[in-house]
Amino acid sequence: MTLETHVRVERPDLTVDVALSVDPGEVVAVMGPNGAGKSTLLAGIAGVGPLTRGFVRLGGTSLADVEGHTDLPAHERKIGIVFQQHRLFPHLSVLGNVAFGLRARGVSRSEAQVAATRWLERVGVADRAHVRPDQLSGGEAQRVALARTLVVEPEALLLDEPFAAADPSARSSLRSVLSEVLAESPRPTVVVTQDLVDAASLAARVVIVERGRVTHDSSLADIAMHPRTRWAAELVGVNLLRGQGHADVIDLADGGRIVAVEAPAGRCFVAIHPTAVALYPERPDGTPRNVWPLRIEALEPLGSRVRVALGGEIELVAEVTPAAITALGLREGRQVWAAVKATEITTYPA
Amino acid sequence: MTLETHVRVERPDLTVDVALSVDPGEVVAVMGPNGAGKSTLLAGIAGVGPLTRGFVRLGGTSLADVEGHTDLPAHERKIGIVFQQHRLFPHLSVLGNVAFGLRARGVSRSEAQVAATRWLERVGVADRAHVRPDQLSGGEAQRVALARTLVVEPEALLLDEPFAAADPSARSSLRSVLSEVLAESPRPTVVVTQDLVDAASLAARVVIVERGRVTHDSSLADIAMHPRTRWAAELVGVNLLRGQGHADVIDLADGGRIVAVEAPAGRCFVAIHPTAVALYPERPDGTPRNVWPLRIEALEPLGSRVRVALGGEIELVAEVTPAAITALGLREGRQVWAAVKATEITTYPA
Amino acid sequence: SQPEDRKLTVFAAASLVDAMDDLEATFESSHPGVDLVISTAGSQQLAAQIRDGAPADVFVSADLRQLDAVGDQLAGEPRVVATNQLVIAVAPGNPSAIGGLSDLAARDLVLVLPAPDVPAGAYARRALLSAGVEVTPDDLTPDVRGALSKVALGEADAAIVYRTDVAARADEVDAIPIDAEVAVEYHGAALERSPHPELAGELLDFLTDPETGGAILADHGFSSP
Amino acid sequence: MRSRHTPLPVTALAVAGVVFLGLPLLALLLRTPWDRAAELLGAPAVRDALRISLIASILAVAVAVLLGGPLGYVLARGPRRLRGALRALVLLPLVLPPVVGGVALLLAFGRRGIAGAVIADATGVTLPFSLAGVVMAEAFVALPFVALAVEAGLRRVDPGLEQAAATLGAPPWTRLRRVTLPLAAPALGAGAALAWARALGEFGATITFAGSLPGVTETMPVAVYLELQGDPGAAYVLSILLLAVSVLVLGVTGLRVRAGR
Amino acid sequence: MRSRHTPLPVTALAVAGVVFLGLPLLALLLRTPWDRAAELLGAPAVRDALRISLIASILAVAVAVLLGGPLGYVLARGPRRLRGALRALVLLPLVLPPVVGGVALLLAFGRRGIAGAVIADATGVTLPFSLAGVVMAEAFVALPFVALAVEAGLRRVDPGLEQAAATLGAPPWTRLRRVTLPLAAPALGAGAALAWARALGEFGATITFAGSLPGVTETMPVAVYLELQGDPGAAYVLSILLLAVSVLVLGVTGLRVRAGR
Ligand SMILES: Nc1ncnc2c1ncn2[C@@H]1O[C@H](COP(=O)(O)OP(=O)(O)OP(=O)(O)O)[C@@H](O)[C@H]1O
Ligand SMILES: Nc1ncnc2c1ncn2[C@@H]1O[C@H](COP(=O)(O)OP(=O)(O)OP(=O)(O)O)[C@@H](O)[C@H]1O
Ligand SMILES: [Mg+2]
Ligand SMILES: [Mg+2]
Repeated sequence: MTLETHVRVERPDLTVDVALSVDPGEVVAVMGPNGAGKSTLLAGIAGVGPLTRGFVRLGGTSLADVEGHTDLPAHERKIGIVFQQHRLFPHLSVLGNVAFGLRARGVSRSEAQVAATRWLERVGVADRAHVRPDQLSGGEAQRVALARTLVVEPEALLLDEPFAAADPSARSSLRSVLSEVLAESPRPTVVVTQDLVDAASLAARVVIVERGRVTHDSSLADIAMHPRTRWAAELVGVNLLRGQGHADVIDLADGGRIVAVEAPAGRCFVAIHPTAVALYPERPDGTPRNVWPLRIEALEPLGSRVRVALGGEIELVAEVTPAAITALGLREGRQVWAAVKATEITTYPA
Repeated sequence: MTLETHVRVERPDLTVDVALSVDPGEVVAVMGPNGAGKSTLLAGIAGVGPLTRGFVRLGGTSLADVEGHTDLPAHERKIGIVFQQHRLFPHLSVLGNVAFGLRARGVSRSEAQVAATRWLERVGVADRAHVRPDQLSGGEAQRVALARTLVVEPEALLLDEPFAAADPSARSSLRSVLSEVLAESPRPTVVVTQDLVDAASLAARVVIVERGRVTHDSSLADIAMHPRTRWAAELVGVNLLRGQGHADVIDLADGGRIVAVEAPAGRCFVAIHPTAVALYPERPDGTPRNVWPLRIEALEPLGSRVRVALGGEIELVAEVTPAAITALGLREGRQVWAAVKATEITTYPA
Repeated sequence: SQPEDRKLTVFAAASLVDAMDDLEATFESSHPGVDLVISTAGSQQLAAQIRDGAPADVFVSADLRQLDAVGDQLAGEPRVVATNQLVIAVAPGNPSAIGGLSDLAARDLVLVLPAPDVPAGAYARRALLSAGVEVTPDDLTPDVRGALSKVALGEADAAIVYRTDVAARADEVDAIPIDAEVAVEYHGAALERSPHPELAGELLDFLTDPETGGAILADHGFSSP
Repeated sequence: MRSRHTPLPVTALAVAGVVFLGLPLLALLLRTPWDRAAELLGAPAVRDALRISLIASILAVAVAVLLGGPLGYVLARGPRRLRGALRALVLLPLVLPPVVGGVALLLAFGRRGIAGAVIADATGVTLPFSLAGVVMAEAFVALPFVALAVEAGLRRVDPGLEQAAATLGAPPWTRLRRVTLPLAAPALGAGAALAWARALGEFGATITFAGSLPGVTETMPVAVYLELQGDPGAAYVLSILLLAVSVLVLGVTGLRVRAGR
Repeated sequence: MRSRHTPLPVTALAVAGVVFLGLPLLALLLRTPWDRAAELLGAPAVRDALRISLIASILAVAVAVLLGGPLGYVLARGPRRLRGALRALVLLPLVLPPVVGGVALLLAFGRRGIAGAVIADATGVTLPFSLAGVVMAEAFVALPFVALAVEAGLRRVDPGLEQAAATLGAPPWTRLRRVTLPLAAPALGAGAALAWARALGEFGATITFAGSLPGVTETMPVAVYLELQGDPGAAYVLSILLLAVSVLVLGVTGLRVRAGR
């Protein structure tokens, strides 16, 4: 069952226009800035939001088609969605919430409760089964919402930041649960997430939506190599510069120039991985052909490394070991020399 | 103005009992599993949740003291709180929401709107000023909630996962805004967060709350060196083992033994940093005194590294470069040898 | 059904309610096997119900207009079954010292009259006119008992009402007789639809018989025709 | 719940409200001839009237909920262009003087009414002057309360929750039963309570449409009206009985409703 | 809003409801002597009655909101142990037959009433037989609608939002005005609408407490009742006028309320 869709929603301030095709068992991570239209996209697919133009097809069946005047109501689409704001039923217990979908399908109360309990155990909130949603913590509520959708075994899954409130440990176990579920019965799945680890571990394919449009649609590795927007570059933690290439030199749009091994002629992107940026207290004498005196704007730990934000002639982020921070005496406000070897620079047409 | 508090809340399923003292200008990050009682703690401090026992003092003034029968209502506490669920007023525009606190203090409508607009600009949602909250995206709503609290310049700040819905780029700029605000007027600040980067970049001090109790209260670096609970170890990405020490050998609680440079006598913790775990396709011959044949359970990218979850005789996480993954042909399910030098092992009493 | 089990439904004007209770008992004891059912309401409401086929055998109305309104459904001509008298109701002991209609013209007197649209109001107006008294009422109540009730509660100083109304609440109000002669008549008639026309006739006879029904009506302040 | 102090102006006005409602009650209680209460309440006629009142008002609320609830739903959710006309219709029994309401019911459903004549010809059944007539008259005046309460209640239900139910596979009817109505329950309960109280106190439409046959259609308010003619003390006793019964019934059901939430 | 189909049983019952309310209206319209309508409506007496009805009912709703609103607040939020008694008090005007309500008002606020006597002695003011009396009687019967609607509305307000307002420094009174009441607005509006309609149609309590002197205290429902005695056609015309006016007023204010949200 493939999910094929083209969602176009016209709002006064924003037009969302996204085409997406997701194979059964495939997980697509949708990322993008706040207000880009990710939730709008999911709502359009599930049939609970507006659709100005476009279509939704699941396994070849048309669920909605504005031009063809098809518009199956949400309850007939068999598309499960976990809403960003959870939307738990306040008048039902946690168990009642999770059993809801099965009960609505005519499953007996006891059977539904057994299944619901099993799912609450899987997501780790079985001990809260008998309280009302307003007595749940944020993370607990999110897990209940996930269980409520998974229990009905929908034919396609749309998850809107399903782990945003989960604690780091829960987050990784929920990811495992989701992977298991998808392994058990492959179905097209779209996960909106702000978390690179979620995207990397769940999805082979990442779609980045910005201002309602798809700007990237490929693997995370590819995006990390060739980001095409500032937001995507920041996401994958790569320095993205824009310029005009001539042979091996790129004249940057914001001033300054960079030397690469080779550069496309004309407008192009320059990507520099932060680990490729070496920092020196004094001007280095060695091979690097790109050297700038920059100022340390901020220091941020990331895993076992530290990210160093640099400003000045150009803006760069470097990634170094904590040992280097101490050895070089790096701190905010200090002046350092940043060097990047020409061989470490990726260039590609804009 | 120091915030001193002891919050004890007794619930049927959980007793939260946390003492906290936060200096003016100090930022304390509160972390912990879902349902640990973090939000309950903040509600108790702000005066919008139950307080079975304890007290809240701000700048020496007692705001609440169960034993002393003081209980200032929330509106007289001057403690700002950003709720985990935002709690925006649905009947007011975004601007009206942010202007609310000033209007309630008697500030004129126009003045309040000017201030509100300035704050909306700071958090980057000025363009949504005139819509109702139900027309905001999740991340936009969160920023509005942040602006609404900051605009009244409370004497202490409590933030409950204030960046959970922000996109990665917004997250870092919101962190900057917050740092600026705190630099402008230092006040005790408590930030609940599930994000290590937030904690590391905002707070010098991290308090970990588990099942209602404080399990750690120190710097993140210290917690990373000496985690004392499974959850904390997982959080900082360190392998934590528990055992019985004799001279330089620790007998692990789950079976197996480890050799360190020295170990405390009796019950102790063993922390091993994932970067200290070396992986080999064959049994290595060199110096490492701790070698186990293990199975790769999962691979997860993290920044510029990849985390490798290993299972078997003991459970370990290793962190290697993507290059190593390719070079060694590491993939899920493969058998590898993991080695840790005795000098890389930290031990401390339990 | 056996003749003993006959049920006779009487629609009676609301002002007859107390008298009807006593009449029912007496009539039933003198007519074994007869169950008299008394339904009381405003004459206008009763007429509307009869027009709509209500199961009534006899209709006793305080307002000839309402009997006329159902004239096509009556069996025989309406008969006068009782007459009533207008009186001035005043607080016990007559504190305002009212002697007759002419005293009602006093400005500071709180006077309540029945509205001219209801029979009592029409009669009262006629009485005042014939006595040549001009009054400024403080209220024109849509039903007589409302006027009486205001005097009983001390809200009004005087009201023109039926004598029978005062009789029912003798401990709360006094009656000042009115000299002007105005005939207030209650008409009764059997209905065509009645399955017991002869019994209906017996009841009307009973009501007009000064020895039996008439005596009871007299006990409640009515006069016989 | 902490920090829920009642603001002072609210308290002051609430006290004024209590005085406004309480003084008449007090005055009534002072005038009530309690020594005759037992005798009056024991009278078979009173027990008949009370029984008829209770049965009829409960059935009337059932009818009002059954017909008024859906009308409220359509008012809140139905086609926008229908709303104006529908709202006028729903307000009809509320603003029409009850006696006129009774007349209108007779004109429509009476033996010779535009619908009643058809029904009578076809089935031989006539509604007025029967318990069914009482129920109908009371349902007529009670219906607006249910309809308007349901409308207000539904407007407050978060459509997001109904959408969530839909994505879980719940068709409209299931959604209505399991999500929308439970969420609108407080408003619905208030509406039904008002409707019941109104039906119980109904007088003008009932006496006009259904008559006042003792033991058949004579309800408590009618009995009170008739007593008021000659024996106000008895009328006060009956009124207070009516009040006590309604407080009891609403108290018990109210508690049930609240406990069930 | 998508996926908001009206379920079939709801539509069917709503249609039944429309028939139930619509047939009496239709019958009334068919019987109305339209040829005399202009003449009847032009009569000064009718214009007086309409004016008094409108003024009194609007003032009555104001009083009912002012006193009933706070009572509803206390019912929803006040001390639990007060609620039972308070609820009984609020139900009083609803279940008391209106005429008895009027008598109770006289006993309390009349010239000889327990409070009225004191007021009359002190100020010389008596309420009965005046417009103030009409307002008072109508407010008395309308108050429960406001109180119960406010109670139901407040129960639906998320306490989390009020807490948020408190942490932003809003004292209880500000919270009430800026958060609680606006959030309860739909229920409040419905309550006020019901209260107004009830006040407009009020009859029994008004004639008993305030009287019905044309040009001073005679309201439309009284005029209708009186016309019904001799000229039912005229009564129908006035009834329909009353209905039209109320639909107009509620339509206009309803639109305003909704647009303001
Ligand atoms: N009901 C609505 N009416 C009008 N505009 C809306 C509505 N809902 C959302 N928007 C606007 O549409 C844009 C897209 O919203 P959407 O919720 O799809 O964003 P998103 O990508 O999910 O963002 P986030 O990461 O913050 O969740 C936002 O600017 C939002 O303000
Ligand atoms: N109103 C309430 N009544 C009863 N129990 C509650 C209530 N609110 C929360 N709880 C329970 O108390 C515990 C602590 O909740 P709290 O919201 O403080 O957790 P938290 O640490 O903030 O979790 P999260 O990370 O998921 O936000 C949870 O188990 C929750 O289910
Ligand atoms: Mg979103
Ligand atoms: Mg929380």
